[in-house]
Amino acid sequence: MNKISSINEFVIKFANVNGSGSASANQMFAKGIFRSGIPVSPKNIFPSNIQGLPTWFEIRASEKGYLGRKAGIDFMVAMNPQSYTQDVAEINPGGYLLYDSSWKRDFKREDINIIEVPLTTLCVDEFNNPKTRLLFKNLVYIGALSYLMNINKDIFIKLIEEQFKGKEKLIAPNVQALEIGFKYAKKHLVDACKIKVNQANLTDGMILTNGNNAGGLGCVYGGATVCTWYPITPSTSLAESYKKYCDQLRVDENTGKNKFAFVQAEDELASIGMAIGANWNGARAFTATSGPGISLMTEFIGLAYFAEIPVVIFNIQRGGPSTGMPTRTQQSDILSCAYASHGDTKHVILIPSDPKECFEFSADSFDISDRLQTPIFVLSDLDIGMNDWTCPEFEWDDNRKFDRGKVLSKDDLDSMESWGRYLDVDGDGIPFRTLPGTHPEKGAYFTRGSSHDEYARYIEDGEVNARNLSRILKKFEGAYKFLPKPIFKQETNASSNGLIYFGSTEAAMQESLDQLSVSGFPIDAMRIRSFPFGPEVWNFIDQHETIFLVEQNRDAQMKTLIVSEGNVNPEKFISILCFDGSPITANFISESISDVLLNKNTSQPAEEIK
Amino acid sequence: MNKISSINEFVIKFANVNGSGSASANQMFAKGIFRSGIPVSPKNIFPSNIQGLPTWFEIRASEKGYLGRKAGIDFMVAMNPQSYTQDVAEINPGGYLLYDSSWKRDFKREDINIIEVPLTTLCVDEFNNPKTRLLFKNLVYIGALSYLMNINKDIFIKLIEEQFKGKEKLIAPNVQALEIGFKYAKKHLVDACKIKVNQANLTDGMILTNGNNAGGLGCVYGGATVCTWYPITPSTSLAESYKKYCDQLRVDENTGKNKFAFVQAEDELASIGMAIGANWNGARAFTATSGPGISLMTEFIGLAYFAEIPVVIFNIQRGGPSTGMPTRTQQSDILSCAYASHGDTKHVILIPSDPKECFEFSADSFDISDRLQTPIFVLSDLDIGMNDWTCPEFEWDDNRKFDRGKVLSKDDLDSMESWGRYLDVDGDGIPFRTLPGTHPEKGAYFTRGSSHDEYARYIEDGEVNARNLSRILKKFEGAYKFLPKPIFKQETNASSNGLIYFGSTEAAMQESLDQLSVSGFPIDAMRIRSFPFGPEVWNFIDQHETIFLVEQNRDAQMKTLIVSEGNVNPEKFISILCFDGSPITANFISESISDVLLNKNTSQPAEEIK
Amino acid sequence: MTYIVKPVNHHPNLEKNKLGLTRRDYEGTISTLCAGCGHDSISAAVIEACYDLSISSDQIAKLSGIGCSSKSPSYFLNQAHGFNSVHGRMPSVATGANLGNKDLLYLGVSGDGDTAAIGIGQFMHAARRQLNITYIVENNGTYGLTKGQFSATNDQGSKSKYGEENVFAPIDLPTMAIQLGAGFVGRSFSGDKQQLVPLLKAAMKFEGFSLIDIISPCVTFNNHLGSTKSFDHIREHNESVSSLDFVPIGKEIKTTYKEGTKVDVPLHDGAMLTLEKLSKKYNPLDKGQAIQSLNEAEKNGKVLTGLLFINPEVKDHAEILNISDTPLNQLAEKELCPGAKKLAKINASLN
Amino acid sequence: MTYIVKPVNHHPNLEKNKLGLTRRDYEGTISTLCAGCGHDSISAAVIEACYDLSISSDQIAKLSGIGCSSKSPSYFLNQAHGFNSVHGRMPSVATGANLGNKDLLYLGVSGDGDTAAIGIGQFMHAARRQLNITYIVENNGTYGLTKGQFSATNDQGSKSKYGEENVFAPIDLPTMAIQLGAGFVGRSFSGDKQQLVPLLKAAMKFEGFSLIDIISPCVTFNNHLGSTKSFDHIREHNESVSSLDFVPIGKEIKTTYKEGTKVDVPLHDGAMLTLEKLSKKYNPLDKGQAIQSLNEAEKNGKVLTGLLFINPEVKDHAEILNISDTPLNQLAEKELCPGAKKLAKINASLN
Ligand SMILES: Cc1ncc(C[n+]2csc(CCOP(=O)(O)OP(=O)(O)O)c2C)c(N)n1
Ligand SMILES: Cc1ncc(C[n+]2csc(CCOP(=O)(O)OP(=O)(O)O)c2C)c(N)n1
Ligand code: SF4
Ligand code: SF4
Ligand SMILES: [Mg+2]
Ligand SMILES: [Mg+2]
Repeated sequence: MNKISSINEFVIKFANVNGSGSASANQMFAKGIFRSGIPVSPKNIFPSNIQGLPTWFEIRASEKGYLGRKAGIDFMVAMNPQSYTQDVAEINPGGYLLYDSSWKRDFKREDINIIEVPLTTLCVDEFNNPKTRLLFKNLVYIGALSYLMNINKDIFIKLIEEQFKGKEKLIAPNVQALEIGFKYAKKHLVDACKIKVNQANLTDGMILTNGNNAGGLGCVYGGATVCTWYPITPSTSLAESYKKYCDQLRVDENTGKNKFAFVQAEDELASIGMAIGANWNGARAFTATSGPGISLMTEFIGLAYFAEIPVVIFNIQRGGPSTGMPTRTQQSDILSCAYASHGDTKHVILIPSDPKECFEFSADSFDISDRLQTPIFVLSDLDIGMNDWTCPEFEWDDNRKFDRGKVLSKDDLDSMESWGRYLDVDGDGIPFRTLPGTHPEKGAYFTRGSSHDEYARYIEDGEVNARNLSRILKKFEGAYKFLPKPIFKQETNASSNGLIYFGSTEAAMQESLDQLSVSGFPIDAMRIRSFPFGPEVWNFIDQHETIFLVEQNRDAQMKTLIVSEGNVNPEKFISILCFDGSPITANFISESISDVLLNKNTSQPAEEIK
Repeated sequence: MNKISSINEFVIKFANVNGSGSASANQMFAKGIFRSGIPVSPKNIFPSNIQGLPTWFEIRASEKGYLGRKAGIDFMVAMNPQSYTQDVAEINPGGYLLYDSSWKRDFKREDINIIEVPLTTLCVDEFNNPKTRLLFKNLVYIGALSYLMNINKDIFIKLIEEQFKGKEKLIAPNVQALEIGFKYAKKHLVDACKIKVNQANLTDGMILTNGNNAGGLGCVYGGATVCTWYPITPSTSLAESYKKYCDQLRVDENTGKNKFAFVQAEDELASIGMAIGANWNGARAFTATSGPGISLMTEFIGLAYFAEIPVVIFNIQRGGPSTGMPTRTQQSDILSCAYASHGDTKHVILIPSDPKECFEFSADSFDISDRLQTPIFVLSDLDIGMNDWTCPEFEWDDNRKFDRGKVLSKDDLDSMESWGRYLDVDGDGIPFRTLPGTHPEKGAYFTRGSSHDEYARYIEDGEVNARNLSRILKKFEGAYKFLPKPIFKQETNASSNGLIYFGSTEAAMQESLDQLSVSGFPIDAMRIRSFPFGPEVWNFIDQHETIFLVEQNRDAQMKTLIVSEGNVNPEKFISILCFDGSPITANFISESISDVLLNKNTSQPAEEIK
Repeated sequence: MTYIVKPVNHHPNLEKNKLGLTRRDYEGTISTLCAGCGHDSISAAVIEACYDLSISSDQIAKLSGIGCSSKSPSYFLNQAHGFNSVHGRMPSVATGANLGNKDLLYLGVSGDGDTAAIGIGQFMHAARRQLNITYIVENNGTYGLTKGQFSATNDQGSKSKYGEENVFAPIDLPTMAIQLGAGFVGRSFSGDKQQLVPLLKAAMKFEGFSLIDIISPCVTFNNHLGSTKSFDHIREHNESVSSLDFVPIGKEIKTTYKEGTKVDVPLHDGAMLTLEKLSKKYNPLDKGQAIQSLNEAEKNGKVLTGLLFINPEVKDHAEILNISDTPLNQLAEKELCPGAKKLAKINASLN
Repeated sequence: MTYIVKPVNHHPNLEKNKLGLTRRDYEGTISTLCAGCGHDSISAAVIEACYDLSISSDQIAKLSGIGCSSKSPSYFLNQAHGFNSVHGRMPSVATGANLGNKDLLYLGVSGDGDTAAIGIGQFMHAARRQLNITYIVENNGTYGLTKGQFSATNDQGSKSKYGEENVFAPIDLPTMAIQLGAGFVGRSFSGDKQQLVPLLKAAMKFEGFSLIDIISPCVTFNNHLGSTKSFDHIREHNESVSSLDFVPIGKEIKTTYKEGTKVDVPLHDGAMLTLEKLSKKYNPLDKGQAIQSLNEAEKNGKVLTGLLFINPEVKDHAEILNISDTPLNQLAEKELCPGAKKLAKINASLN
């Protein structure tokens, strides 16, 4: 029998039953590899259900640092008989299947290696309580894997100790379960597996965390004092992260009082309304939501746009439209954010690609929003938000100061002859604002979503209103100056083919570019990190004949944005679209592109790849 | 003194105080001209206020049939001292100013003709009640105008009689007021005015009505049985029209019961939810709203799109964004309708340009919506919806039958082996549906906004979901076959310059094209009437080098739609944009275009005209 | 793929109702809720009630919002027409459906998050309109599907699974509904089939807005010590105001309730509701008293259950709107389209 | 251009308050409402109350939704901070504003359409959260700005200007608020300055959710015979439950109320509310009784006005949330940003 043999490069997948406690064990396994010094990208593939349905956990380990999802499983831990058929089919030839052989089974595949561990039997022998027994089963397979893959068992023992800090009673039985598995494997499964983890130091200076954790923390660092939200997968954990870090970092030591407010609103209309109200008053406030929430916020977003009130909105995208696939990932809210609300509106968007950027853009978003006095979307997705990523440590410069933008202080007001809330004094379209309560006599104005003049007075004069709308557009057009610039994979362009991508597809991109290079199709790549686009984006497009645009949606939404905002000829673009809810793979991108480029030399180009 | 002299071609404007009953008198004056056989286009320019603020009523009369708004007033009836300055400034040299000379005034313009009528004094002399006196003042000036412009007084007397049918007591005093004005003018103002109306027959076969009245009536003819709505200017009168005609036409003569339901919902989320629920059950249902309502409906629109439930949504556009200018007109909700809701969504839009089309598209929309099983927007605007237009009579073919689309009857179900709610049986992407209660055993299915397979079963399989989304896109791509085709102003193309426009800009277009022709810039024109676009639209674009695109919004939203949906090079387009809330004028269009075309021969083209 | 149709094996000896159907015929797909979830007991009660009443599923529309509770309609009445709409907006969809066809039986299923938070406005207005629906709130005091946040029906001081204390007062949906004029308002407990099934039957027969607030513990997120919506807590604090019997039309009333404590309430179609008041003070026909008692019970940490309020005289929404006897979705084309002749008249009125 | 600033001509003899300001200083821009609109009288009462209390306008935020009523904040307190938000959503904006700075005085102005229809959910949740706001509903039973549709507070059977009859029962906002635990609930009439001004003053001083439902006839669309929100109808059916005196801190209480009918309620800042009960039965400290009385009055076609309910013991939202004494919008950067050192620790916890 052929056995896949690999060191520090493999994909392992766990098939479990939702609600059986497997996620935390699997997470621990991922962390074990991470602590062995190997970059990992664990992905939790869970149903929109609390208990009972199939759930999967996929871990890619790659010393090359290729952390995108990869189809084809090298090692399958099949814990759920309900999904056996499907799970077994996914295993690469020569790959491994570990299952609970308490109930023996013929999997009808000759080309894979079956590893039998009688998990239930082992647990029944050692643990009495049937409920905890279920949980310990997970630890038993981790123990077995530790032996099979040669991952230092002590790492897992340490992880168990950390996990049960404060509940020390639980440490011993968990370690015991781990040991059972380890011992069993050592006794019965010598040489069963040729996939190994060799300790390295590739994760030094790296952390393993998810984008929502990072985003919540970024809000704390960005000075947000108000979080108003409504629960919705996959954004909930961002709000919860903010709360968690505030509880640690923002409770006054003397008074025990909170230097933050955390409000679970009654719905998304209220959560955005509250965030707008708080920002109007000068407190930095944000809300976090996903597609359906964005739709519900649409009216309020238009108000904030037109009345020029800063507000930060995290949209952790999931599979749309409608309720869609709440536990799957997509990048399909681009248009609904960029052009949210009736009337002429355009909105600033930041697009992080990993937890590190989630932290940074989250903190930055408050400065940008204050600076531009407009809503800012931070457009993440389920893949970044809820899955752990191996990424560089967070950084903070203590010299950095909040940029509150053009806010007038009491002294400013005292020294001014006159002031108009919506006057374009500096020629950049950005007016000056005051915060309520700043000055006893000056600086009061009336905020409204109805038409108003430069002095915030209600007007119905069409020309005055048009002038105001044009100024807001001017402000928008200059916004790119304050936004994260695109990232280029190459120092200088080397190809007539360009590739544009953004957000979570970053994970697959380096691998794909390397593959293309190897296949003889080197290609220049640019990652967009914000909207509206700046000159770097337009230059890159100008400099390339053909542009591949990789998106995780059906309708090539980013292309629409580029083409319509830049007066760029759409014929230049070839869209590579993946919208099945799974993170895109390097292979899919590379194959799509090389197919086109091969065809190009021979026949007509395929217009769109889905 | 120069006096503008004109027959059947002029603009008269009334400046009044809101809430003073002027609108109905002015409307009567417009109708008087219409009944004289001259096409008119009255426009009510009213504030977002109930009483006291300035309001205007502009009437263009044109035997040439040029019914777009025209800047520069030939005859001003200035009834509001608050707005005198502004009103007087608008009068063309040689034009006329009629005012209430009970209080004499020097208007400081030597180049206009002042016509003094002591309206208040005349009324005080004749009427006792101060409140009715205010109302009668309006009739007095109508009487004076009747004489001054030579409009048959009997027409007005007839109109008064019609208006007060049922309240006959009011006829006499109104006629009396009319006569007072007429007599006063006859006595004191002989030859004061050289603008005259000569009886003609140009309005034979025409009606004078507004788009909302027509749209509501169209819903009755289209078989809508349920109207669920929430009040908002300028859409309210569409719902009210539906109710009015239902009260006349849809009450069972025997039982007195209603063959319709009319529900004022608690808000727009509820009104669209109700309309969707009714359509789900197979009753034709619609809602009518404006910008803020569309924003609030965004989530539900995505549900109807994805669960494939027909529903008709009237959006009578007003000035955005946010509350904006509720009593002004714009075409600025194009993107917010076309791409409404999060996730990948695209929606069918019908764009009428006058009341006749409002009637037709309204009736058609129910067939189209049933046929395509998707939300349909009827995108009108305040100018069409609330102003009266001279347009051809409504027509109805009694042989026409409702197209209920692919709905399975009990017999169908009995004769079928199996059925899948979302199966693409015919290859057109349109599945078959059943209505609840049709069959005792067959045809039940579960409707949902979450991911589902061809049999309407809940699934989380990404590929199945992607397949479903692709089918929905296919349905959309074929939708143009069921939609109103564009209208061309020319039989065959005669220019390398094309002009695209839509909706209410129709009113100004013929005049503008004639002007351009005269200036030596003949141009081919196409009016878009629906989205998605069909081959006629793409051909027209292909066939022209330069395309002027006329829109009443800031962001050239229709251009975005065309460019991104058609992979058309945006450089071809030159946008002519008017977004000050006033209906666009022929002069503005012609001047903008001829400026570009003149420049074209000499220097760089101006990219965008605003 | 999670949709598994249970094979309907008709055991020859299974009991049958008037339509010749067994309980099995009223089942749905296999539940994907957590084992032990209160919501599943409610589904079972719905099945029981529909079986007992011999209702044909195809005449039932079952609508819901979003949440674990809102998934329930999949798990009963496979042959009924299901609509899992959007979060908190089921009432409007149901209102529209009812306008389209007033003759179906409408079952609305919602959760406490779905109804008391995002959906409270639609809930109130549906109640106020007297929409003819049996509106079931599967009330667990938490957001099950999004993993255990407090809902607006959660009691002040109640603890979350993670030890946090709820700082806000609850919204009591029955009180709200009674105040708004809903015709039928009850509360029950998912663990008390005895009480729940007759209540459901009566609600389904009632023509008007019928709310049943059913405390339905979430075993995963809100069934711990310190929670006031746990099985244990409810069992201890449950106080039934009445014992209920639903007597279909034509059947003889033969309850053993003592005279004086017994109230008979005739329903719209001639069926009869007989109830024994367990508390002398309580009169379910008196709005003021009902509200008063509910407020008092709350103060004392008691959970009143049973038929809390009924007004047998209400007119339902369709009746209020004077909608034709033929459901609107069944009117023939010729009744709807006025035709060319009438249009000529309208044209004449516009020139 | 419709914004006209009235010249503030300080007549030397104009009365001044503690801040040295005259009533004029509390005015707004000239109203654009219909002559005689009830809403304008309410604006006048707000001016009076703020003048009397010597509040500095710059410490006031006045927020509203959309409607004629919601335009009112333009017409009082020019120097206060105004926010005319979107239809029905003022409560959330006010909640956010209060989170940002709990120390301003929040005046919320809304209409019956704005609050009882589209905004009922936000209204209820703001009340439940005990948002510290004086929430004024300028209640005319109609949608003034959109020209006279029935609102959800319109009484069943009341006639529209065009003769149509309202077929639905009204939502009584004070009852709802009391039920939800709002700390201060009153009703008044725009035509009764005597009653309204002290009520407003007390509400402004109250720390928690204060609702004042003010019947405010719409002279243009709902002031005809047959309307139950007309001036005439309200004058006839108004029944005041109490007479109210607001006594600021430090002032002597010198009401002439008879012992036995008098109730003194201390407010949060030490001021005192003294009220004489006009009906013996009525006790504004008793939630159950208040609701009962309101329901009975409604049944009898009476409109109860005055202070309907007060619970002086409530904590407001900021307090419930344990928000720092320094308003959140005034915390210094160093108190908010934890800095690089702390971040290093967090990094360490993630590897
Ligand atoms: C607009 C919108 N916001 C948020 C969500 C996320 N969400 C799904 S279910 C749910 C709460 C459900 O709570 P409840 O109604 O009490 O049902 P339970 O799960 O407790 O039975 C939420 C907030 C959503 N689906 N849609
Ligand atoms: C989302 C939205 N829907 C509808 C409207 C239209 N609208 C403006 S004011 C109003 C009703 C106002 O009624 P109410 O709150 O009672 O105020 P009133 O004018 O009677 O004082 C409506 C429906 C709107 N502005 N926004
Ligand atoms: S999470 Fe709670 S409510 Fe949801 S299925 Fe599980 S037990 Fe039921
Ligand atoms: S319409 Fe009514 S509510 Fe509006 S300003 Fe006039 S009187 Fe007041
Ligand atoms: Mg719940
Ligand atoms: Mg009102």
